[in-house]
Amino acid sequence: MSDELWTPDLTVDLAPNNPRELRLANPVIAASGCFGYGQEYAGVIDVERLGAFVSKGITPEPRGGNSMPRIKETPAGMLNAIGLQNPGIRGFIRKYPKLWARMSVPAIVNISAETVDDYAMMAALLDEQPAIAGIEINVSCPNIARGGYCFGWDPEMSADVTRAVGAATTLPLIVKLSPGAVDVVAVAEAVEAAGADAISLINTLVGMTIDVHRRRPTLGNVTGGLSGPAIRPIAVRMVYQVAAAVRVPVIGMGGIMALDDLLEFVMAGASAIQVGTGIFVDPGLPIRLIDELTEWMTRHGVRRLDEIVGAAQPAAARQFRFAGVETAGDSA
Amino acid sequence: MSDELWTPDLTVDLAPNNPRELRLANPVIAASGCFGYGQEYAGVIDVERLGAFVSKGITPEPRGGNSMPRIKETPAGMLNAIGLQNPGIRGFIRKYPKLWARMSVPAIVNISAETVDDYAMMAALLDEQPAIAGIEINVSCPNIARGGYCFGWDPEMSADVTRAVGAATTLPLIVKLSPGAVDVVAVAEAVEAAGADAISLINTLVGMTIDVHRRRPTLGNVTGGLSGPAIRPIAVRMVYQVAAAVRVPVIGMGGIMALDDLLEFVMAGASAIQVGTGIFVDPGLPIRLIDELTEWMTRHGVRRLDEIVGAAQPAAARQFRFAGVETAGDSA
Amino acid sequence: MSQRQLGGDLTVAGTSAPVRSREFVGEVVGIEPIMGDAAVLSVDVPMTVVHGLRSGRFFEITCRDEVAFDPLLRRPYSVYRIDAERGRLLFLVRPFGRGSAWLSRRRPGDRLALLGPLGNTYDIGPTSQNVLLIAGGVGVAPMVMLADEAIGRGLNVTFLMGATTVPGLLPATELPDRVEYVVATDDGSKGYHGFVTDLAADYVRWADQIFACGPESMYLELRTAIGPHRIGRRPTVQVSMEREMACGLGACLGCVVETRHGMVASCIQGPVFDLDEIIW
Amino acid sequence: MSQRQLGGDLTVAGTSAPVRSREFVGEVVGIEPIMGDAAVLSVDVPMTVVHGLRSGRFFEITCRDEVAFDPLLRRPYSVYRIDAERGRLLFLVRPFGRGSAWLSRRRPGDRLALLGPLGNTYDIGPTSQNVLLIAGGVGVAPMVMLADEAIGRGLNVTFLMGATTVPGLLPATELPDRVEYVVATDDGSKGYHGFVTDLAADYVRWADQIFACGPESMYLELRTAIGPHRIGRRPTVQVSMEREMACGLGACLGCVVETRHGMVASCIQGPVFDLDEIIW
Ligand SMILES: Cc1cc2nc3c(=O)[nH]c(=O)nc-3n(C[C@H](O)[C@H](O)[C@H](O)COP(=O)(O)OP(=O)(O)OC[C@H]3O[C@@H](n4cnc5c(N)ncnc54)[C@H](O)[C@@H]3O)c2cc1C
Ligand SMILES: Cc1cc2nc3c(=O)[nH]c(=O)nc-3n(C[C@H](O)[C@H](O)[C@H](O)COP(=O)(O)OP(=O)(O)OC[C@H]3O[C@@H](n4cnc5c(N)ncnc54)[C@H](O)[C@@H]3O)c2cc1C
Ligand SMILES: Cc1cc2nc3c(=O)[nH]c(=O)nc-3n(C[C@H](O)[C@H](O)[C@H](O)COP(=O)(O)O)c2cc1C
Ligand SMILES: Cc1cc2nc3c(=O)[nH]c(=O)nc-3n(C[C@H](O)[C@H](O)[C@H](O)COP(=O)(O)O)c2cc1C
Ligand code: FES
Ligand code: FES
Repeated sequence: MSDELWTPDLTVDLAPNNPRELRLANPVIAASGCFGYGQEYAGVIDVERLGAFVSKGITPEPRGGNSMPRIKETPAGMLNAIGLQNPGIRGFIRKYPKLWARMSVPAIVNISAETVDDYAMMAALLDEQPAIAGIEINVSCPNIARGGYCFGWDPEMSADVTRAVGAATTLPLIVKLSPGAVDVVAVAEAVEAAGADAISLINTLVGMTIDVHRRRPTLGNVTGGLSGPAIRPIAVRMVYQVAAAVRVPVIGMGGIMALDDLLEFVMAGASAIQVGTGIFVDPGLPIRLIDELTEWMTRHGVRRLDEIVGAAQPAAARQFRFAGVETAGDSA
Repeated sequence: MSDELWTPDLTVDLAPNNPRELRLANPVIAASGCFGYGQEYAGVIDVERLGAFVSKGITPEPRGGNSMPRIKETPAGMLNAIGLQNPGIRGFIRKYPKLWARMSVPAIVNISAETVDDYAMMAALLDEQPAIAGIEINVSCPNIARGGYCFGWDPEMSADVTRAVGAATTLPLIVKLSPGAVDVVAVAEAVEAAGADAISLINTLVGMTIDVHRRRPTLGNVTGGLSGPAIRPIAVRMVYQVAAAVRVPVIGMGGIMALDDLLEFVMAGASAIQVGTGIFVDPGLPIRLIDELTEWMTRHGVRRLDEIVGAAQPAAARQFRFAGVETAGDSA
Repeated sequence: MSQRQLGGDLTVAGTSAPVRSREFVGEVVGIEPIMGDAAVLSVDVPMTVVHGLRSGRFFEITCRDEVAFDPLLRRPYSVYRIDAERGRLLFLVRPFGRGSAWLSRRRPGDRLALLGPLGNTYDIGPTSQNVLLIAGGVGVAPMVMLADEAIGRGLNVTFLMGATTVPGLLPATELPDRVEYVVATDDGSKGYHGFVTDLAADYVRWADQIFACGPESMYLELRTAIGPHRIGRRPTVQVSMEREMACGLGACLGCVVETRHGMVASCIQGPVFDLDEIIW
Repeated sequence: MSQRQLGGDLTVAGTSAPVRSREFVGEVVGIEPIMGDAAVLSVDVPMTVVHGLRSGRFFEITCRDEVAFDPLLRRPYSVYRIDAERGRLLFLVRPFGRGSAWLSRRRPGDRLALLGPLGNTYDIGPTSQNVLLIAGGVGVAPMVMLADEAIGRGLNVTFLMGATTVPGLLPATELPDRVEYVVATDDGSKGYHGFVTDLAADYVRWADQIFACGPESMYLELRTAIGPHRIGRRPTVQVSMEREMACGLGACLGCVVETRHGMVASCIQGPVFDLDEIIW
């Protein structure tokens, strides 16, 4: 560290291999499903300061979502079973690109579908729209052609979706992995090979609670997705493993509630992070993370975020790939 | 409910298909790795009142375990990477069956190995021992013959272990599933077909944390197993799915900290439950659970636990099997 | 009800300054027992927060120690009363589960993280003269603030209150003098013996508007009880719906109520709904 | 050190009744600031708990609200001092992370869930006359109790204490009069300017036994500092090892220390170890 004045560089390009790039002023992104369509938090935080935000998951057709209750608090976490309530890709396009054009923060669209063709159809429609910075492909969806087996649990199925979407648009593509896969690294490698510009993880884990007074599942949908601090150790582990295996940027998420949590993901190998549940309980969190990260980097002489991305990885990072398997850990 | 005096029947047979039976006075079991060898809590609780206890995981050879640190607290949970420190099957046999012979509480031995033959070898040695009520097979171990791929992630590999152990002993066999499997129901069905007398779940989920000050993984072993209330929603979901698919008794565990949690697992379909992490933070918990369950059953007119096992399952329980897939939940 | 939506409140009445953030810290200045095991919590907050606040709106309160993440989610609490001069919010909290139990244990000097005001408001129509307020249990909170508003506008107010037993009733002294206060208890230990909704029928012809806050079952009883006496949708009935909430800002869609206009977020298009718009 | 293991304590000295449970609830009766930001917490507990308690042993304390599960695990705290007549345990707590911060905020009347006494003890040999006690920072807790014990037995006690700066030092008034108290600060603001372990060398020939409590780095410094002056393993050195713990009872094997006898649980075969037995 020298004495000259400097400010740390928080910028990150999440699609270095894509001519359209996905340049963010900082690595803090509001996660899909937790930030509506970028409008809802306008009265609470300065949305323009975010690195980017991701829209609620959009589907080919409008969806009314699941029956109530849709959320249930759990120890240091929450379950949600919203059921992808959204206006459908056409309803979305009628309303939001227009609104986003007035904002300067990069807006990413999260898409969900039950067939490869539907993913590609949505991507093609989005390709023509202004004010869309990138697409995040949510592969945690049932594949109808495969009897409802989740796309994201299978490397090939995830790669198929990635290829089809890549053929339909030149927009930067982030593939968002499902933690339900038995080998999340294999899925990451497959989608990287299929053309993903970046990989984000983790989506929620499937869980449920039972209302013991009524003797039935609490959520209207029976199962829901578990998020929040409770799942952070699982998310950090998966980011650590995936980052060691792929060359594209990794975006980490799962239970980030404070600067130390952000640093955990970055040191595990994430070039950027997303905040989901944390926004609900602490709306000021994303902006505070940016400020605190700037301050931390200044104090520690870290000029560019790159310098600490993957800092906790062993020197021969790829060797780690099967460490989670070989050392098992889950039967200690 | 009539006015006559009655006390609820908490007994349960966890191996109804096995002539040797596995009869418990109540459904509360101390989980493997959290209760040592049944001696450690003697000065704190009345061990004899437990339904049963499960020993620390025993391996073919003695193991010194992993380097420190081995445990790390996480939000509403903990990671452990003990590394199966244990005296090995022969050291175990020299010491513990003798001690257990003086106790009346059923003692179950948890076994871990890296080859099918080693599992069978341990089972054969245990078969001859007195004071052992049953074997719990921990399949969350790397299969050396399959490049370290975890036995418990694969239905066939789990079934192979079950069959081999079943051939080596007539002791009641509980197979303990790994939550890392992409389809835990398929594994459950495979081990049931292979002769498991009961199925227990879940073992811990693989996670890690990073020490951001030192910029390296916190645990000596890098990854560890996540347990405690944080994982309860995942555990309840898996028990709900497995119980709908198999006919053998299911033993549920994962983050039980109170009577309502026990009832959640029972209503999800568990005939008995195990308490692990909860014992560390609240040693009196297992005994309190027995008392509170008795009181609850009396108050609610539930004479036998059976009456509420699976109470939260839909009428056509088996239909649910793929509900976790079809409704995805993890991308709500 | 679109005029009652959140967007309209981004500028504080009486000033032209936009509210930069609705997230702030308040300080507990008092906690007094009321209605049996409940408590009124007085919280000092920035003046701008209290300014122009109307009944029905609520705040999302963090109900845990700063360093702990359990219980994780904020809890919504209606405003029970305001002290505009001191910049003070009053909440009525009944200890029920983990969040409310934590809140009930606060002491003066403790700090609270609040998000709000959120949601829409009860709306007294410009031509209304007679208003009927119906409160069930802890649902009395926004009704007390609404009674203050109605009396302030010179209206005739009848306030029906139901509780399981006497201790659960709001003390009459908490209401403005001019309010007609009628109570019911499930066990008949005071007032009418039975559901408070049974009393409502008598007021249907008199009331220009009905406002209610209580459990959902009370609204269903109310609909049945007043149905035969209403003329079309007159008088209108506004009810506050209770939903578990995550964001409180319309972002998560976890708190929806099914209405004739679809699944709407009760944290922004509610919590107050027209009884007849809800699909039960 | 097997005689110091847990099993031996299952019968309370002086009675023949077995201790049914070492899990109990205490009541905070006082909390006083000490050593800068630390505090001494006085907790009323059942008489039997205090009876016969010796230095080195610790209690696992639940550091969270009863209804919350975060932070989940209990924290081990050494006994700082006892008041045998009133059945009172004193703990010295430095706010560091989430558990200790919670503990430091307790007020009189609050209840605490405790498990203990756990672990082994410092052992003063029957022939010892001169004992050297060395404390680093908050590690002073068990050393104060040990000083009380040694003085009670009529021994000569020298007490070395090290801290970063003056406020971190134990006030001399906390120690029995007859103790020789020597301090060191890292910044030289009081006493010796440097590590407390530098002072130890002078006492090696005098001391029959050395007892220490502080961070691991202090033990390594100590070994180096006294090494040249020791004759074989004389004087013996007993140190208390700090490990994150889950069960506190030898059941989880999460707290092991590698010794010449293998990986041993520091919650039952420790926290006090012979310095020379540990593999660093
Ligand atoms: C707009 C709005 C305004 C509210 N205003 C108030 C208020 O002024 N005062 C007040 O005390 N509460 C109010 N509530 C309820 C409050 O938000 C909490 O739900 C309540 O305090 C219980 O929270 P808890 O954390 O203690 O219980 P939890 O531990 O969250 O409750 C456990 C379960 O009980 C259910 N539950 C919650 N409350 C009740 C209840 N009253 N009766 C039956 N079941 C319940 C929940 O669905 C939950 O599943 C309001 C809710 C909403 C949506
Ligand atoms: C046998 C034994 C006796 C103990 N006696 C005392 C006592 O008398 N007084 C007392 O205040 N503490 C004592 N401790 C330490 C105490 O148990 C806690 O670790 C400490 O209070 C911090 O807990 P926390 O929850 O605040 O921090 P956490 O949030 O648990 O700490 C976060 C991290 O900091 C590390 N850490 C913990 N303490 C320190 C420290 N002092 N310096 C540097 N890093 C640390 C931990 O390894 C942990 O990973 C003792 C520990 C043991 C094992
Ligand atoms: C209420 C809610 C709705 C969500 N909706 C979506 C979605 O539509 N698409 C998606 O890919 N992820 C969705 N997620 C997952 C989050 O984007 C994120 O992956 C997950 O919650 C983990 O991060 P967190 O712990 O910070 O919340 C949703 C999460 C929550 C809590
Ligand atoms: C410290 C520790 C050690 C464990 N060791 C074993 C083991 O040896 N064998 C095994 O099958 N499970 C082991 N487990 C897993 C538990 O038996 C249990 O499946 C898991 O912790 C979930 O339950 P819980 O949340 O109640 O702890 C261990 C868990 C912990 C916390
Ligand atoms: S609470 Fe999130 S939309 Fe209403
Ligand atoms: S803390 Fe569990 S063995 Fe020591």
